[in-house]
Amino acid sequence: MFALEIKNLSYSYPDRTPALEEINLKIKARKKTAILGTNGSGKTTLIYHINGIIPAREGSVTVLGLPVCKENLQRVRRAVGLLFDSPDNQMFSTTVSGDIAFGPRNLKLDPVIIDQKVHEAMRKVTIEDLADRPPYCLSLGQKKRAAIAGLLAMEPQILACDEPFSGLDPIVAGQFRDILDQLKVKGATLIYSTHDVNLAYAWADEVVIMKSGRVLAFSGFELLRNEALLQQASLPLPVLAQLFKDRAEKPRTVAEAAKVLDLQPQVRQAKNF
Amino acid sequence: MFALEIKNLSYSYPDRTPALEEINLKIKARKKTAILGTNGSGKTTLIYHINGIIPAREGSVTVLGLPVCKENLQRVRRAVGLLFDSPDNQMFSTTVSGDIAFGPRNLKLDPVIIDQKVHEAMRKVTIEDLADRPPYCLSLGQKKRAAIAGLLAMEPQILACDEPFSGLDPIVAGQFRDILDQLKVKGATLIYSTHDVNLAYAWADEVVIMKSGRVLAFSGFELLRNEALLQQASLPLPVLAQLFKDRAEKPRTVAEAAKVLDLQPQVRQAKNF
Amino acid sequence: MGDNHHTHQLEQHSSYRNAVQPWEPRTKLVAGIIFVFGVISINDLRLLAGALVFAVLFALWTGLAVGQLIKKLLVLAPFLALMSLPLVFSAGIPPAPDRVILASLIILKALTAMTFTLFVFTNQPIEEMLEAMEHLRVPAAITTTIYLAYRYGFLFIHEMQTTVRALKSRLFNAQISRYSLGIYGELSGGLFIKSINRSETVYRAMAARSFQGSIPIGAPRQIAAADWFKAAVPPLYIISLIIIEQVVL
Amino acid sequence: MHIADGVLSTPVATATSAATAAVLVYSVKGIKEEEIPKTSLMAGVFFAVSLISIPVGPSTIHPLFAGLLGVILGRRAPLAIFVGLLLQAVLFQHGGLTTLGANTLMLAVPALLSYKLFYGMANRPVFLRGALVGGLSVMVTVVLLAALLFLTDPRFGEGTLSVINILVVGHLPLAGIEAVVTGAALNLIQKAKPGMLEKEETAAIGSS
Ligand SMILES: Nc1ncnc2c1ncn2[C@@H]1O[C@H](COP(=O)(O)OP(=O)(O)OP(=O)(O)O)[C@@H](O)[C@H]1O
Ligand SMILES: Nc1ncnc2c1ncn2[C@@H]1O[C@H](COP(=O)(O)OP(=O)(O)OP(=O)(O)O)[C@@H](O)[C@H]1O
Ligand SMILES: [Mg+2]
Ligand SMILES: [Mg+2]
Repeated sequence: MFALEIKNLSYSYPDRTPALEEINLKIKARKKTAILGTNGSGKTTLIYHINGIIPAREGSVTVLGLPVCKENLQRVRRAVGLLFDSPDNQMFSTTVSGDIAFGPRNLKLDPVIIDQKVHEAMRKVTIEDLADRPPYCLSLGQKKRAAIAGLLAMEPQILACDEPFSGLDPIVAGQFRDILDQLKVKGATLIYSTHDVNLAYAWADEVVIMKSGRVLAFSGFELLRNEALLQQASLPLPVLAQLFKDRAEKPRTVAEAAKVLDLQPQVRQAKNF
Repeated sequence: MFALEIKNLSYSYPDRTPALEEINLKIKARKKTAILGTNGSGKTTLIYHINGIIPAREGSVTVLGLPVCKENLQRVRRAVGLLFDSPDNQMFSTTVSGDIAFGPRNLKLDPVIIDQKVHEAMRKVTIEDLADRPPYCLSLGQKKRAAIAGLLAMEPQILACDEPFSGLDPIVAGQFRDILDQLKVKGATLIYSTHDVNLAYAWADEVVIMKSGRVLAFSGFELLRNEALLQQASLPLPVLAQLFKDRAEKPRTVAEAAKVLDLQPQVRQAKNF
Repeated sequence: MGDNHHTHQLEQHSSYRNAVQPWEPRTKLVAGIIFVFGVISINDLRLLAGALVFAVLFALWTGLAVGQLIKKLLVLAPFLALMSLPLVFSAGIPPAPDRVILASLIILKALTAMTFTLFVFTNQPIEEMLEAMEHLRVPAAITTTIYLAYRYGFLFIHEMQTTVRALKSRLFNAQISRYSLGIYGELSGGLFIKSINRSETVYRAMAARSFQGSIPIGAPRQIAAADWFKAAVPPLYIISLIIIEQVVL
Repeated sequence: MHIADGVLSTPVATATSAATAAVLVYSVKGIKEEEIPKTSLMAGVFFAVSLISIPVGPSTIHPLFAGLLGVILGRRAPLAIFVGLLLQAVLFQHGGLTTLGANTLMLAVPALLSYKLFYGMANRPVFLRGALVGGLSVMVTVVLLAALLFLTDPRFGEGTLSVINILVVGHLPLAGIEAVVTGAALNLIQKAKPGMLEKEETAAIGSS
């Protein structure tokens, strides 16, 4: 079962900048798919197509079997939650809690349940103390956390996150990854863009490699061991892929690598990859 | 000789959110100083004080021997270049090249020289092809590069950069680090905030650890091997500090670590730390 | 961090709530509009003075401090000066008494109406006013436009502030010269376009969170007997003033 | 310059409120969901810009942008103007509730005229057309303002230093400023966001 199918998708911005060319992708449900690519390779534009923020003009996008078109937009958007790359672009209410409640309110949920969801979401990213602050009076990372809470409160089936960890401090980023892993266990699909090849190597099931608006390759995380491919995409090899290139063991996380090398058996909570 | 001296600096935002409390720092000239801390710990607020974007109300800030106060503001700002955390906050012109030229124009330089500087800066971050595009029609990483070019074109003596590498793809981030290293050789001082403890461990001479508006510790990069301290600051230990905790060798970069472990002698351009 | 501030705000909030929250917003809005229209149709200085006292008492009851009220009303001062001074003095000195009376009427009416407007709208979240309007059958296109305009307006103001910060950090000196005038032109244009873009991204973010073009509103609150009573007082008061003016005086 | 409560007589205030209600019905009729963000955005900018004030004599004036709003929004301009003025009255104490109708009318009329005028001479340079509608709008507003004041009480117009005369003279520089600003802004929009001007043209064809 595919969560997302993209066929022959091309897109140019109104000023004619080409952004996507002939994208074909089938993204598996209940998996973590990382999108990698240099600046301007089209990651954000692709993510915008997933819930019809940019409507597909050439080609088609299908989410959970539903074609993304005007008639299905509401259902698609209910299924797909989007996290924007800049939290400034995402928040507009006068208080953090009001902003988080915005999505659930649009779903016309009961006020008591909305309140619960909002508090639960704030607790998860530890911003309870920011509830009544205006979103533009926060630090960048606090804004990002608030934006994440807004996404979590909607409990979408598919989470499409554009650079979800940038700006977060490492501990919070680790907690957020744990939350996402739990959601995945419960059946959610995660699609995220990132510049961190090490993160993708350790924490993605599938990877999409983009270059100049095209998909260069799309497969399991092992793709990130392919030096020639990454070079073509102007991306570096993940550190662990590089270090263990000539060895049989292929650890993906630092903790695994430490074990292999017998460096330090009790590596606890290796929040860094 | 100190590039920057901060004495008893405290600051609360107009809505009374306390952001800095009793900061005392002396930052060495011609060094790379990394500021680390969780979200909301005060990094950005501290950086805003360095060139008087936020004027010191309690306590004092001295840049290259000049107190940062109204009379010296122009000279201070000439000496200190600022890179904002969100590139959206930094750019306001209608074209990328116009935006980069804005600073040099305010220095009343000769138009021919301005032109040279603008092109040189664009070349350094490889955005020559974006020169005539409006800054708001770029991808996030492209915006960040343009913002960096705006900073480089002013050739400041002190570069105060707020999360300079976030949003950049790894190859460009590596190039930008090389540029900064070259500037350092020529006499520049670099102060930057980051959430990447691994980066700071590998690529800082000094580190400032912040927590809740206070400076917890300030010393050489070896500080990042102090597990108790980092735990107090809610930061993780750098991966290499963790792996080599019990060994005599203390490699700081992946390349060094590979050599120590005799893993793969020809680790080329380890752009990741 | 931020705890002090947080509790401070909460305290402030709850004290407002105690005083005024019980008044159901629809009836308050309608009572307010009737009162204000009533005020401008009175043309007797003594009666207007009575209306002003009434409005001030209401405003203070909202939880508005005297200082705050005066500060808000001072915004009117230049405007009222422009309207009244020429009116009083343009027909020669010493001024004719009828002109002095006309000017005083204008000033009293303006102060009274503005004070009462403050009472109706301060310390009430904009969402509540909009919900009240929707429940009063104002078309959703209008309330949604108000809601979005409010947000975009503050976004724009915020955008202006960040732009000023960016300008300063790159050595821009505010001064009047040919160079700066050119920059101002470029800046205001850039700011405008940037805001348009920002609001487009924000609209995208709203759409991404299932926004369907109209603000989600809750069911109208029950109008209690106390609300009807409160809503009756200002209109009855102003109507009795009008009757006194028409019949008694 | 927006009129505060108390200046206009009850008949004038009531009549202008009723007229504005009618204009609003026209402006809202047939509005599509896609048009709301742009209309709101312009209303928001219009409302925020009123914080910029230029001192003139004992009072201040601020940019009105009726021409700009008219060109960009067409028949939706009155809605944006009404909303912007309502927010100004409620949040910043600029204007008032009883004069909301009069203030809206004073700007909505020139806005609608600007739209007709701007697209009526499509082959002239954008800057020129923009400057023309920007300057003219201010003058139309002032004429309407003077008429409303005169209808309320002729004493507003008596004497050389009368309220009406001061208002007219005070707004002359604004007409110049707005002509330049509107021209430049529309010029820039055409370059940077051509969709904003074109779309309106097609929308106008669709609705007429
Ligand atoms: N609003 C816009 N208008 C015009 N062109 C745009 C716009 N946004 C992005 N582009 C262009 O589209 C292309 C793809 O941009 P996109 O934002 O999808 O890249 P990205 O992979 O997300 O990059 P980054 O890593 O920097 O975020 C780039 O060439 C960019 O300049
Ligand atoms: N404009 C503002 N108004 C009010 N409070 C603010 C504002 N900006 C930041 N703060 C508050 O000041 C404190 C310090 O914020 P600052 O932006 O300096 O943190 P930071 O260390 O840069 O965090 P991050 O890693 O998230 O960027 C935080 O509690 C934050 O909420
Ligand atoms: Mg992107
Ligand atoms: Mg910060």
